[in-house]
Amino acid sequence: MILPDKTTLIEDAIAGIRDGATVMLGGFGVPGTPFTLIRELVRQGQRDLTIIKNDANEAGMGVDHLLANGQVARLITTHIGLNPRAVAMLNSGEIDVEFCAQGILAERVRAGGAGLKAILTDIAMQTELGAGKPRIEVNGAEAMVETALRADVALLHADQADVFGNLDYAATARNFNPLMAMAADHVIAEAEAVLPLGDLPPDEVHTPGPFVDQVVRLDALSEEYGVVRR
Amino acid sequence: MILPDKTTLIEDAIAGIRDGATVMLGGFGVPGTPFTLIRELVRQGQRDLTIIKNDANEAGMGVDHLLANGQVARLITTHIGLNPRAVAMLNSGEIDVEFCAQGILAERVRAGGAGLKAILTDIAMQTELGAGKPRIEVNGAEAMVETALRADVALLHADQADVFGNLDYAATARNFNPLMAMAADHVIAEAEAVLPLGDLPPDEVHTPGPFVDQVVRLDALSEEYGVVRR
Amino acid sequence: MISRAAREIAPGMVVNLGIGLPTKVVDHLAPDFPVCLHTENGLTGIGPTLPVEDADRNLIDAGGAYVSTIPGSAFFDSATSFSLVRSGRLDLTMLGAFEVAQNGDLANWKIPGKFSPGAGGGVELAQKAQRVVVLSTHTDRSGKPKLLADCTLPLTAKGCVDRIFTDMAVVDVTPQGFALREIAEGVSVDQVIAATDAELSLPDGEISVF
Amino acid sequence: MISRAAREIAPGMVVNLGIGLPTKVVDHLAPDFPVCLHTENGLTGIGPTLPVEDADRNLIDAGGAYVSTIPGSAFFDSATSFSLVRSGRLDLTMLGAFEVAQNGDLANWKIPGKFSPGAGGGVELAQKAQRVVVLSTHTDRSGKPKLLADCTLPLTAKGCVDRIFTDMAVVDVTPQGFALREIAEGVSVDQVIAATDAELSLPDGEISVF
Repeated sequence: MILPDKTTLIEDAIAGIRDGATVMLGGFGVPGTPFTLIRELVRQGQRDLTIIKNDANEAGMGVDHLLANGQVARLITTHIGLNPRAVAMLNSGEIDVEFCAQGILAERVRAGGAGLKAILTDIAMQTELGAGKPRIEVNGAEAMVETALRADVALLHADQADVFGNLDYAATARNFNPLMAMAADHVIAEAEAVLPLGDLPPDEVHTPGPFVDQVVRLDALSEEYGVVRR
Repeated sequence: MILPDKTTLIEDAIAGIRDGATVMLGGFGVPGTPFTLIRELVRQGQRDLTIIKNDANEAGMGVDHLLANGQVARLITTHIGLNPRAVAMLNSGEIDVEFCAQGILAERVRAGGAGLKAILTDIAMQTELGAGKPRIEVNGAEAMVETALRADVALLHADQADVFGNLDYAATARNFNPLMAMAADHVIAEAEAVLPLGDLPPDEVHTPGPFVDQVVRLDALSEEYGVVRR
Repeated sequence: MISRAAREIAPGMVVNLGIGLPTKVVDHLAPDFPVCLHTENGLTGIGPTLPVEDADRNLIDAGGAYVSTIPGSAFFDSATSFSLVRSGRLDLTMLGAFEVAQNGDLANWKIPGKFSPGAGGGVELAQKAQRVVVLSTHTDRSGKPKLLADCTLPLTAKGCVDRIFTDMAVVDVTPQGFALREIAEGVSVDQVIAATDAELSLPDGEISVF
Repeated sequence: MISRAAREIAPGMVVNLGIGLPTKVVDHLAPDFPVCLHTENGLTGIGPTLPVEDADRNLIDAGGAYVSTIPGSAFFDSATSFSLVRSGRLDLTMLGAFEVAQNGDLANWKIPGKFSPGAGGGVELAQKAQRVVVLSTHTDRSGKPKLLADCTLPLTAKGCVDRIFTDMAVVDVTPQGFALREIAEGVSVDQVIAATDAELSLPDGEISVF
């Protein structure tokens, strides 16, 4: 048995995304954000997207391009405070924003990836983030239903991939990437290095290849990937 | 800042377990089973234990010693078919056995480790494994509540540990170990090698040290760890 | 039967082969065939089974066989392993059976009073793999049919089976019940009908032989 | 105030320092002090903050500062990170505040109509850390007290705060409400009482100064 090669041209990979799609984007701030895949999504211009991402990046970076280009209808996120455009579009009603507690967003995505329907938690139950969500009793205490999230497509950034789609992330660039890798019908990973089969040790793989549909090799890294000078 | 040393003598580590405790045991078959910690638990003889483990090992190995020594009151597991003593004790009523679908046992343990109250799933809903479990509607479809599992103590087997308790598992010896590492109030890991701080690369750690309370160095491996000749 | 079942695997699939007969299918795949085999104890990219003297004590499949890796293999924990199954990434699973009903119900884990070891990973494989095929003898050791109008044993999953490979025939589960697709060399259609305890629709024209 | 708060960290603790004032506490810990710092974007064992020219572009804390590792650090995903928080492995978190109520309610993420960026990881830190301490100025920029009988802003978590370190005092949240424990050098008890918009119980005998 051999494992198939999933390397793809970026244009072809992103062309599979349709208007109205739900798209998960890896990343927490800069690390782990698939800036190159996002740039191609901006170039192709798919509209009416629901974006699921921890944050909205900063001005001129990542999600900000999608917002500026009017491609986003809805954002499911934990914090958008570093992106003035996102805050302004929320306030003006141009985009619909659903806020989650950060670890609950991670668990909802993971639940989607694990084929679960929902999780039951006590997080945020007594705050406005929990308003209106169904409650049931578990072992004598009240718990709140947080539904699983899935997406049509997940866009990920890996440090290293092999051609089958096994992925390794660097340092804090891991964050939401391995969770989203499990939670979308179609998973596209950009990677700084694409290695032959056998070059990633099986014990060190962060995302197993079967979760990944397409691997895009990054020939160069744009400025967006660099250290931010504030 | 430096990280504290958690290496402990096996006698002291296991002495913290009380009669009536709920104890999670890593392992799927031989790989990942903490045979040495189990032997010490047999020697100390704590009774009336609830054991949570994927399987009951085979005759003369691991869980079988606890069963033979009359220490187990209850077993939460997925499959005990390779241990005739476990099957006999189930049939005679000497132990109480709760069966889970394997991936649901994994998720229930993980949910405990993730501080969730329960998960909602459609697995086994239409079989006797799902009989009597509460149902609720999620997004228009029925789902079943599977409650989170936690333990007083988890006993794990790692290939490598550092003195702070960062753990790495070998090959298929990973299985339930990283899940149980999160799901117990007190976590004891035996390790084939205990390394100085800094010798496990941070990107390759399977279980982060803060989940682990005590690390026991294995000076030698008993026959139980070896290849089984059937 | 095993070699016929092996042809069910299409290039590029992710496949889980259950304990027993299904495991033997791997011996009928060409060395350069592109397929990713999964085992629920935490490995994708299973390589050949190894004899005891070459075995790695930490590297087994869910049936306890000592297996190997291939270039591109990955290890992961049990939660990730079943996430792969439940989220629909498993294209195909091949399972053993005690009974299969004409509506696709599968019973393969419990014979009350006789054999109750627990279901292991079978429930999730049966319920969530994109395609579920059964490999089994057509009848049990006492000659009793395993393909039935209704299962009598506790179910593993309802309506999950797509196709059945037996020593006598290839049978599909259709909305209209069992449909005979192929028969084994040397077996007659009448023999298959006699060994099946449910309606069995026959193909138009000549039936293929495997 | 920062150096006083640093003394709240006991040897061997796992600690999360929130964005803002709490992050500065790290500068008051001795290089050989045994403590594991956690950041919710996926790192335990945070080392010193690095200047931009030495930074690793992939290595930040939850506030976006470029940090470093120490021997024994580990990286993990966001689900594992909050599993650590929610399952009770975080001994202590230090958070900023807009308002703290005498029953321990905390508001630190939203000022309706003015500032609504989302709560990030704050809800889970406040609700699940074993001990929650607040680092904050005693009053806001306009001189309005932040320690109140009841919060007026949307809550981060109810009844979560154990202790408050301000530029004026150390105040505990007790079942009987706010209790003054220490005052800053040069500050009088009357000044603390005047800057607090709730009952404040005073210690018997002389009050410690920090």
